[in-house]
Amino acid sequence: MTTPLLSVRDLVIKFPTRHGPLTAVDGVSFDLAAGEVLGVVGESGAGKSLTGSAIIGLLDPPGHIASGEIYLKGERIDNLRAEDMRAIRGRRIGMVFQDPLTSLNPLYTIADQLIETIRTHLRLSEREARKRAIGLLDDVGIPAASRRIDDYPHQFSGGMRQRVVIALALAAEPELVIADEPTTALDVSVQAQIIDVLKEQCTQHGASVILITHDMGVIAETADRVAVMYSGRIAEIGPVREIIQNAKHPYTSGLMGSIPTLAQEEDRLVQIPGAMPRLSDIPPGCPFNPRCDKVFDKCRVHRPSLIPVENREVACWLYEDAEAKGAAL
Amino acid sequence: MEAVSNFLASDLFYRFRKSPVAVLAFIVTAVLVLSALFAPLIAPQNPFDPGSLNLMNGFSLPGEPNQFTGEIFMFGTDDQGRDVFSTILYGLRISLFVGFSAVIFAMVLGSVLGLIAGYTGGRTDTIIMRIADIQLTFPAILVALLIFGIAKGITPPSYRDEVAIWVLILAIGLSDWVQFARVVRGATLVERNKEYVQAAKLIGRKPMAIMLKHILPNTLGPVLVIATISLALAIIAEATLSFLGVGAPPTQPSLGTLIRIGQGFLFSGEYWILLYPALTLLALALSVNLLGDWLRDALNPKLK
Amino acid sequence: MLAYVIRRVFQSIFVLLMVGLVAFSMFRFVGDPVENLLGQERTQADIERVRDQLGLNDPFPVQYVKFLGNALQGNLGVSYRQGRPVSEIIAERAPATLELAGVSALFAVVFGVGLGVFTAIRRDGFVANFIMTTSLIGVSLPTFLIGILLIYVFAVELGWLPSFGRGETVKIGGWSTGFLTESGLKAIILPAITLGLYQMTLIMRLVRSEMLEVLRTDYIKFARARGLSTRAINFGHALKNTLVPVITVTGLQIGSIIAFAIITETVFQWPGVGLLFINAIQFVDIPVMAAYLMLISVMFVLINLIVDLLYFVIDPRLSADASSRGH
Amino acid sequence: ETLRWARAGDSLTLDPHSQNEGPTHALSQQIYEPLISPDMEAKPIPALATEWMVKEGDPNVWVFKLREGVKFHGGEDFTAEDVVFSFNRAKMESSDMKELLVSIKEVRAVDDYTVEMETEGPNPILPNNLTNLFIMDKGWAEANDVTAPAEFDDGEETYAVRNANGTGAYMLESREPDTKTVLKANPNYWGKGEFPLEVTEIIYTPIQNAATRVAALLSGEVDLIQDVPVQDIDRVANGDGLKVGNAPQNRTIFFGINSGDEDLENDNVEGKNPFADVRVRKAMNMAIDRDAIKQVVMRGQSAPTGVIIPPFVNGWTEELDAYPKADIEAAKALMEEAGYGDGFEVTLHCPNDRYINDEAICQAAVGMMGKIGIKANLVAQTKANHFPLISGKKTDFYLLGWGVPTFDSEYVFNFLVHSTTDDRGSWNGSRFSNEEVDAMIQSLGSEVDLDKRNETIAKIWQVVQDEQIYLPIHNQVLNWGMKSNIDFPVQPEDQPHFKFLKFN
Amino acid sequence: MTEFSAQLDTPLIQVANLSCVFDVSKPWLNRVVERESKQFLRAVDDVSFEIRKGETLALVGESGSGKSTIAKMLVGLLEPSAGTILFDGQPMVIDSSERMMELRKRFQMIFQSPYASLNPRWKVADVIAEPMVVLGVEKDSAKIQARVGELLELVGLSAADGAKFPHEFSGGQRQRIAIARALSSNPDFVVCDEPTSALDVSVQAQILNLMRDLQDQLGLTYLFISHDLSVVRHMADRIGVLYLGALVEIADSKELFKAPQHPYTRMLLDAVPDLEMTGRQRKEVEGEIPNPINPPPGCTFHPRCPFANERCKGEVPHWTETRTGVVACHGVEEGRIPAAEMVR
Ligand SMILES: Nc1ncnc2c1ncn2[C@@H]1O[C@H](COP(=O)(O)OP(=O)(O)OP(=O)(O)O)[C@@H](O)[C@H]1O
Ligand SMILES: Nc1ncnc2c1ncn2[C@@H]1O[C@H](COP(=O)(O)OP(=O)(O)OP(=O)(O)O)[C@@H](O)[C@H]1O
Ligand SMILES: [Mg+2]
Ligand SMILES: [Mg+2]
Ligand code: NI
Repeated sequence: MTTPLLSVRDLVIKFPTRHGPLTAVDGVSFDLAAGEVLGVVGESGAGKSLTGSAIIGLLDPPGHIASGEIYLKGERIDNLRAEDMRAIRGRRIGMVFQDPLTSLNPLYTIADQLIETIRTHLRLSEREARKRAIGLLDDVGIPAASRRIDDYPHQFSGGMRQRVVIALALAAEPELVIADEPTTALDVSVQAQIIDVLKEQCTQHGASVILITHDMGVIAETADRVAVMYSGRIAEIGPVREIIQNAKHPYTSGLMGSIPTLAQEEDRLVQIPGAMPRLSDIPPGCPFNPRCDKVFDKCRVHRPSLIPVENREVACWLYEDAEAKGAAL
Repeated sequence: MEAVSNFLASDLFYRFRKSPVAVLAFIVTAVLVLSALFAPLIAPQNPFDPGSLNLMNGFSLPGEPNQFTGEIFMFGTDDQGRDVFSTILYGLRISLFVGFSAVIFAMVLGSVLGLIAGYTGGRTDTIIMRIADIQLTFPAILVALLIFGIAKGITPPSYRDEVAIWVLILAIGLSDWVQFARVVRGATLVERNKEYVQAAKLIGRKPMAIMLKHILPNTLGPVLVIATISLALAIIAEATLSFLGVGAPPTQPSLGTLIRIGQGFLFSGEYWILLYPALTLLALALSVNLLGDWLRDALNPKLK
Repeated sequence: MLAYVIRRVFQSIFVLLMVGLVAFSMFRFVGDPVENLLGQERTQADIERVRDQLGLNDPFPVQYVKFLGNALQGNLGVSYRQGRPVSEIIAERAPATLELAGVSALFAVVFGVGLGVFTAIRRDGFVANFIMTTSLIGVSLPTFLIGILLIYVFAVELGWLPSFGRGETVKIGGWSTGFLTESGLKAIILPAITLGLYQMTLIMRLVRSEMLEVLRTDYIKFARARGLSTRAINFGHALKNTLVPVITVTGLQIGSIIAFAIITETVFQWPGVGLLFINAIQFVDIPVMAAYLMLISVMFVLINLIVDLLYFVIDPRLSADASSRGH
Repeated sequence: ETLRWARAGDSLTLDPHSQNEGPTHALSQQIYEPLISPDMEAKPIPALATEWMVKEGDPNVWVFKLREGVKFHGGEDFTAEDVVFSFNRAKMESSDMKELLVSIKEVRAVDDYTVEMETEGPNPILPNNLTNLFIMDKGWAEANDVTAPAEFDDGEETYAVRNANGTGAYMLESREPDTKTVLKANPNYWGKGEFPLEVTEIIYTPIQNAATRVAALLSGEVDLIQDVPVQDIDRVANGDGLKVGNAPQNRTIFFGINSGDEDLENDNVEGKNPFADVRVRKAMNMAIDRDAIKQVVMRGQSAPTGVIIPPFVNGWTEELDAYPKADIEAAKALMEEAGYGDGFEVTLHCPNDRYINDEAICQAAVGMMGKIGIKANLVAQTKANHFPLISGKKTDFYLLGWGVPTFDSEYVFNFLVHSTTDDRGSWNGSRFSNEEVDAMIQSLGSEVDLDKRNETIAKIWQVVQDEQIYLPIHNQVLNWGMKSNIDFPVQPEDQPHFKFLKFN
Repeated sequence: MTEFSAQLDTPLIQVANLSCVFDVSKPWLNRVVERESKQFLRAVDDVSFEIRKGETLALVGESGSGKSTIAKMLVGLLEPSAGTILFDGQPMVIDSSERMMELRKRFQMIFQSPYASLNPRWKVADVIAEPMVVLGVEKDSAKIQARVGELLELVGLSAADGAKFPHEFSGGQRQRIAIARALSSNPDFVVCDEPTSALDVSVQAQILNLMRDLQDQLGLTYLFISHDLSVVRHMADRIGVLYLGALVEIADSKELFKAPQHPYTRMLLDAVPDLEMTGRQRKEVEGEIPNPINPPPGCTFHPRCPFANERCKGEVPHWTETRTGVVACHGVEEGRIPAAEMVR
């Protein structure tokens, strides 16, 4: 078995508060192969962004990795010194944030920001860096890149800015790009364009992608695999198609059912009662148990860990047997 | 009761308890405010009643019997035979009264104007904010000097003593309203576009009701912070004006007036006339400033 | 931008007129200049004659219009106290105040920004907290007291620095400067600190809070995600963005430095316009007072104008309207 | 040797005739000279005049013999012509000195070194009025177009405001008003050999703030300061290489009370003037504890007095000067008797930047008045606001200080006792008005018989004291702080004449 | 004009030629110095439609297409620059007349952000009671309290929640509170401006279900605004598509999705990610929405339209009636646009 590009093992992220530490991400594990696109979905507060930030080492204090490990190409990166981690950021792991309007420093031109990034990581002269920057802008589909490169961010529209942000994230050819809801702030008609650019660029540069979003549709079209997060844990992870068409975890299937679609005519949407628990009162056992229609006693007491089912993993006691079966097979 | 228990359970109070500086500052402020409030009960003497003073007690050393009268004063006496301790308590009253009133005046004026400017927008906004600009052009002490000059001119001399304090309040308040207006206006501009305001408009609420019932309560956070810091500033401003001779009258000295009087005795060895009022002022202004500082950080959601 | 400048100029003129009006209406109340002009042996007839000469018997609006008319021609009148043209007196005194204000402002800005950045970067460090707390002492005592304490310590007790005046000055053209002599440089230290301390504290605290705010923005986070060095982020990205709001306040503060110079100049017998103004108040020297107020306003207005123009330099978004059209 | 000199205020102008004011004269005294100059004890001594006498046969004319061989700083000779010119200049409308010369009808040069002054009537004390009347050079004044003192409405600065050409021991080297004035010794001074003239350069810096002024002396940045705050005297006197000199000043501090009006504006008694009752005034006089004021407020630096003239003044006697011991009980009894047993309320106006500890004196007085039931509301303000109240007759109870440049009681009577008319009584805030007294005062001006004149003066004082028109407090004491190596007496008029200064 | 609505139901809302123009000019002096003329932004451009009693009309369109502006005009928060709005036959005039206050009881609005639409300083019960109190629906405070409790339960919360402050609730719960407030004056007509776009899908489903239930229970009429076509499809009876302030197509919901007429409608549909993984061939939308201050001449959509010809560039299209509704497109009118190949 080859080492995965990224391997997250039992990641736990905590926030100390006056009422004791809050566990925002609790035992998240997954692997990501080179060139793969992993979608991460989940409701607001499920811990998607925190997971992303933890990987690139940008958790905002007081949040911190309480336990667990993160490996990049087999090399552990969650406990690196600040300076070493900095060398990885941008160079080996790039990141795209949600809001293109605020991701760029308004006081510097696009050229300034691109060249600065490029020269931080690559030994290039100012001239070469600029050339490369123009090339990057061209790649992400900015017309007349050589002219527009000297513009300031406010002179671009939202979609264009997000393209610039993608160019910046890819400037040093990282092996992994983490995109945290890159299209949420954009218009419907532009969203698809941006996702396309992102995917295309990453494929071209051979970068793996972690695409964080709450839009199943985007995942469906983009990702190879998807991880569904709930209350700081992964509820289900596996190939996109399978999960969408045949969700195993009751939460996932509820989630899928609650999305209105263009295709079917449904009178009522499937509705999961209640809401995701607050971090401060996550119920014992399976965090989904109070909302689950298939709940049984064990769910209320014991926390399920990811159980391999077919070629995915599901954190649900319903599939305990499957594991046994799988083991038996 | 519920409010109290809510407060005790609130994050704010928790953070407060966790900040030793804030707690200390609060205690100092509280002690000073309370002793000012109950000055007549605490002070051994009423320094504002000149008839009760004995000039021969003047310049008594702290804690030592006066060479003529044999009386003992804990913090000594000043050039008028006033017990420095009592004078500080009473002076604190004046300083706090002036400070609080000036800040409240500035706060009310500034908030109302800021609210109107922000909510109404357009020409009203322009006019109010232009006036604010002009006000800013005039540095605070000049404003105060001007107002003082004018008030002196228009009040009959015999009332000046009573008016002096109010003039101070007016002067300091007027030089301070702009920041309230700006902050409230800024907050109002944000709030008025929020949907809860739209919801209120929708049901036909009058602008006045919307401003007062909906928007105003939501601008109070930053206003409170500014008010605290302004309080410290107002107390210092009063002291500065005293130095320029337009502060509280010497027969009813504020802390600032006491310091102005005391600084004349800096070289002559009667350090206590300056030292104790100055320390009191320092303690007061410093702790109020620290509280304001802490409050600013605590109420800033982004700083959490 | 041109429109902006024009608007500012009009506003400034309006401000100046207002200041003039306010100042003028105040003068009627500060006392009677005639009383000071004439000695104690004056007669009622003298008083009347001088009042007449000075135009004090004219109706208030007439006085104001006269004053404005003269001021426009650069004639600010003659000081009652010194019997010399006010413009000349002011020109003679202004260098002292400007040098003092300049050094104070420099002190305030350099230390304010420096310490502000420091305390923001080391947000929870002990030294930063210590600086934050002690800096408040600077704003918790009235300026005059700080000045006197400084004199007491550094002039009287230690004898290191002079207690008053500007020391030796050198004339360069019409400008007398204290920067070129040792005694001049020594003399400016205490007053400049006294005057700048308050502003320094303000600027420092402002820089800190703005910087903390900026450090929390998305673009700083994104800059981190791009792997930029801490240095580049703190000083290249965060500081520049911090400066935008800081400049406004600093501009206003420089204005109040000039105004607060009144007190510092009184304490240190610094021969600037502030001292002149205080003397003028005592002597009810109306022309000098009026000129001073106008001068202060002009300075304020000018500084604000410069500050606003600085914005255009620093923040491309402002000049944007003009250049971005067409994209 | 260089002397660095500081005092609270600067000279307002170098033009010797446009301001009649202490600090202005003090500087002018170094540069210009009068005919008769006060010495360091304020005794008149010959300066530009060597002798003066009433002309034999004509009591209306004074004759002055002028000093010969005197040259102005610019090299011009000093002659009678310059004296005539200067006197005429000082009598002009725009001059501030003219009131002192009202009695002079004409000044004429008899020859180059003799001048005659004709007065309206006999004026026995004319020379007393001339000690601050400085002589300018006619030619210089004409050349520089300063033949008249500056008018207030002139758009321009006149040359004489910042330039000076006198005959004095010091010549103007440079001047920045309010900042620094440098004087150099006059190499051709006539008084060489007559005066010590040890100071060769004077650097004069006004320092307004008292603490700073003292600090400057303590830190050795200046050599001599006037106006040492009373509380700092000890510190200066005990300072390393420093000493304090003092002398009684020609100025009395007292309270004025409006006894003349029917009703007071600033009190709480309806329809009546409590001050009109002499018993109230006496009670107030008794309530004042002058010794306490001296002891505490003035730190011993004052001479309590019972009369509103200092001892230098003609008419002063020890009996007048005697003051009652504070006696609250007796004072209260008097108040009771006058029908004000429950007291009343009144406003006390006070300057806060004119006299030594003026505000503190008033504060103390407020306390003392309080003890006999008079609630005085203190309004302390800058002199520019205070004095107009007095001369405008807008205050009923106020503090005032009065110096007597002529050293004669007539001056005091004219301004403070005579009822207010066009040319007299302008400072009589007591509104005291008595035709008989007025007549007596008027007679003083032309009374040649000195004994008779003194008798009248005594009579007037008797009335003033009996009626208790004013409440005298004390005579001020002057304090100069200086380096201990300076030998320089304190001058009662607060005017240092540096030509007398000696170093040891 | 929309003449197609010759249905039986009486329209509750009739909007005719509604426009809203914002003056976005620079200050006078700038215009003079920079030699510019005044600038206007046509946020809503000559829009006409009707909403029948009990029906849900949805408006879709990209950001800035004028959806919210129309909503605000409908509830009297914004004065139209031109055009008329008839509410149950009565003209809407923004004033505080008796008649208008009566009218105000009959319409309400649900806003997008559940965080900004509740005053954080007010208790939930007060928030809900405010319309009742202000509009004078109920005077007795006990009754008001009872009604607040009822409303809270109606939207799936408990009556005891009235004593809490908004920040104690989750986004979905807040939106329920906002709905309760909207219902407190017993309105007939509710304008919903993107009521779920700030919510998570699972919560969105709850809210959408709730809104439909309430419509059935109370016979409400909705104007439903969203940019999410799948949500619109789920909620609406009829759909209007807006582009740059103008309505380009109105059609029956089912029909619109089956056979979109206007190229813009098609493009929007194409942009929706395919969750079903049907393998539908998506055509990416070209370009971005132009600056509304200087909209393109002719058909404003022509720069992005694959079917545009010269006519489109110059001439403003008129309403064409189609099988499914009305559409404003020259291409459709001329029949030169191929039928939509919606693979279903
Ligand atoms: N600084 C913090 N202090 C306390 N809790 C935090 C902090 N930052 C995040 N959290 C909590 O951690 C949990 C996970 O947050 P995260 O940002 O990862 O969610 P998310 O899945 O990205 O949600 P969204 O879709 O809203 O972006 C949330 O419940 C959030 O409230
Ligand atoms: N008060 C206003 N002043 C100027 N322009 C405005 C104003 N309100 C809205 N606009 C402009 O009108 C146009 C339509 O805005 P509107 O808010 O109706 O769009 P929307 O379709 O609701 O968009 P979104 O999906 O972003 O809510 C936009 O271009 C907007 O910039
Ligand atoms: Mg997130
Ligand atoms: Mg909208
Ligand atoms: Ni078309």
